[in-house]
Amino acid sequence: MSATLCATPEEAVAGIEDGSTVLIGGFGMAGMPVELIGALIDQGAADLTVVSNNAGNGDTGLAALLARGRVRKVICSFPRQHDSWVFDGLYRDGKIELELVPQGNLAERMRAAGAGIGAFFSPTGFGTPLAEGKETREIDGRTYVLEHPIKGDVALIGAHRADRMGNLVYRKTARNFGPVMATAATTVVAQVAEIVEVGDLDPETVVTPSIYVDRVVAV
Amino acid sequence: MSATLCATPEEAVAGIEDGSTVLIGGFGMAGMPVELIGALIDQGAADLTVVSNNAGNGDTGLAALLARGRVRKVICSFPRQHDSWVFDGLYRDGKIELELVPQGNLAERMRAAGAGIGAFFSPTGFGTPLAEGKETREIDGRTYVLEHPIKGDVALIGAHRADRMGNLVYRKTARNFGPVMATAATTVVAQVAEIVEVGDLDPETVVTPSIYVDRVVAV
Amino acid sequence: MSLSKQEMAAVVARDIPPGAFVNLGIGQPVLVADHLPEGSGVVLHTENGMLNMGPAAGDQVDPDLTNAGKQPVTELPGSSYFDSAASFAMMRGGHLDVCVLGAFQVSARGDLANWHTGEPDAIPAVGGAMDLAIGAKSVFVMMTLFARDGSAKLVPACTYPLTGVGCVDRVYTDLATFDLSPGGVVVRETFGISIDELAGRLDVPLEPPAK
Amino acid sequence: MSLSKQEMAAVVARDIPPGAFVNLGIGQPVLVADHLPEGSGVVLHTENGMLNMGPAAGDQVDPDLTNAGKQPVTELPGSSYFDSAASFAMMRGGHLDVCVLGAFQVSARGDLANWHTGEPDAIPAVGGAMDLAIGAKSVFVMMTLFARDGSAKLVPACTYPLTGVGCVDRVYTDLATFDLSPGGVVVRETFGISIDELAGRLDVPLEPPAK
Repeated sequence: MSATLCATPEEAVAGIEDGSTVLIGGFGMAGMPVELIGALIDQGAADLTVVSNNAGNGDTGLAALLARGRVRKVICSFPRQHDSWVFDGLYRDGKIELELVPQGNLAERMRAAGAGIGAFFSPTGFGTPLAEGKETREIDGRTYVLEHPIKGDVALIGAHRADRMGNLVYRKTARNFGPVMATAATTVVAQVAEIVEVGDLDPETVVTPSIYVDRVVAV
Repeated sequence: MSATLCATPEEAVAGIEDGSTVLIGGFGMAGMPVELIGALIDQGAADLTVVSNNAGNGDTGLAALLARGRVRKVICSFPRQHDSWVFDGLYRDGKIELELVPQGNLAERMRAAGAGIGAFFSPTGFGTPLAEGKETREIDGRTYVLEHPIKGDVALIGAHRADRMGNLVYRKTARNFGPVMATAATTVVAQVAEIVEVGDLDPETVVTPSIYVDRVVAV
Repeated sequence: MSLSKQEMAAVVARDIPPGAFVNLGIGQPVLVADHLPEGSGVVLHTENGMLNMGPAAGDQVDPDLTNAGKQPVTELPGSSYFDSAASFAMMRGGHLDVCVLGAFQVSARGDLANWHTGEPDAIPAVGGAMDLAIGAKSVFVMMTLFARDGSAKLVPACTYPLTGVGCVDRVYTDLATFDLSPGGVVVRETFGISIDELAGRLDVPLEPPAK
Repeated sequence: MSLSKQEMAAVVARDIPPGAFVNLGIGQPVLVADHLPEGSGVVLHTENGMLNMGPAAGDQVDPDLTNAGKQPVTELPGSSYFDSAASFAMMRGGHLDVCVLGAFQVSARGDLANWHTGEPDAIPAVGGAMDLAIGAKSVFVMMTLFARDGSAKLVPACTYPLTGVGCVDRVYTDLATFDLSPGGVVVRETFGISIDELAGRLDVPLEPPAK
């Protein structure tokens, strides 16, 4: 169904349930859906599993969500940053679970969820602690680890522009995890800088087709 | 290395060896690199395995390559068309080998080759004759077939525009197999309608980045 | 009266929700597009890499813009183009709401046979049929209920090579529409034939329409 | 004289072929960019989704344009943007010619340890290190040969948790450059130290430079 245009971030995140798996776009702050995360904090869903490349910066955005104790588990590639003190503290205190995933496997596992792939053999991580306990296989002389899809109940992503159907374009390296997360969640919510009329986006340049987008809000 | 700009299709297909696996873009005629196929016919490589969605139309292009007896095996999803008499005749006479692959598995197997995935579990084809002899697995209550990459020695594709570095954009549904084939072959040759200066393509709209393209020729 | 092809297409079109993302298979299913109501907001997908495909092209043919049957088509405002790997990821990943396919046979438990008659000298061709069969949220089949030789096409088990296993949700035919539910084959609607007569001509147990 | 960081970066830069597609890891490897000759045509990849990345941004910072270290950068003519799945497909698929990585340890057979010291209270973080380690056609490591405590970082077997197995092709250090070949560790070049002295301080057998 065509995307719903929401008037506010609050409306855009309505109905997210306790225990949900939430995919959150962004690489550092680029592409981070800051207003949607703020609305999720106000909305109150708890016991969340958050899938995101990083685990929050400073005291705002994802870090603020973690600080409220709303997140049970983080699945990410790079939690440790110079300003990741909120995550660091929770992790050291044993108050948050971490599944550390190499960045490419993180992206590809979400792609698999979106593309209907049941599992795939990745060369990344073979022979390292991050592949411990996973099935391995040698194929054509190379060694691989079997990786499974990561599917979200909700994805919160940041894009540059949407048309009123929900087609999305991104801007520079803020694109990062947005397109793949948009394919991998049951409900996909995009915040954008601008919503334009249908027909105003060149069909050759659409990065996320409207089929993947459920709710759009301009911030 | 940056793409080589070739003066002629002949130059663009130089060096293709007997016994090569050649990925050929196009869905029917849309995106079909007709001039490159013509040059390949003149170039003379034989005993080829051709991977393409269809198996040739009429008496030109891929059909002409087949008619010359240069192709040992075709890997495709849809050989039978109203004008596929060349393939039909060779197949009925036992003069060409056919590996029939569902179209989505064909695309995904080339994507796997390009993306360094060793193998993947696809739901497509499970329980059908096209999955016979293949490994299967139930994952999360759904049944899958293990599919392996298809890698080309050469890809011949048609695109709309290239810049002088080899970045490519396509046009409408002529895009089809071009982008995925460009990732899946050792040597990628693109014919385009126009070569523009570096900087003339909007970096947000590049579909095939220059890293994937080895030779470009304007036709 | 049994339904004509156009009438069958109209029955299918009526059941497609407004705003749905839909793939119409090659052949008869394409007719469904003509019966979608104005302003339905239904978005058509074509496997060769496009969403929001428009009607067949008239005099202005663009060779770079075709449907899955390689016929020239048009684009509507809000369309998008993507490559074949992305297009089939969309199909396989369960993002299409409905696909409508033709069939040689459908079994009572939803197995589909629509790509190969099994004749030894036939040139096999599968295209995107197997991906569509297992990919869409709802898989509709549209076919005559009986073949030219009088044999039923809704069968206890397919004798033709399968396209997909247990994948068909609903079967639209010229004589009746059926839901293939876990509880059995439910007749939704009949056209010029009684359920008893239908039951007599088919080899699968039929459930009456839900009240 | 042993090499400074900038001198090491210059040695690495000298060995990068003109026109190569290259990923420079976070930290010291980033310095290599400053030593690529004008007109080298080297195209830099950043894992967060860009080819032909330009130098660090000056006063004109665009928050939507960063490198893998989240620092503001610029774009060069002929650049392209793509999403993370596409970016890592490019890395994993072997399309990059060279990547240059920092390391805690490298083993004689090319195992790499660069993501985790193994200390129990360290917050683990891997990012794209494991994908880079196994993906590029040539994997170069750039590091000091000895840690601050004097222990060698080119070792018979890594004691830190691994990033990748048998993946390193060449090691650039402040004291020497090594090729990790199937035949053993070959010294390519030394800087202010003799091969004998080097051999005395390392626990791995060294082969002399090829003539």
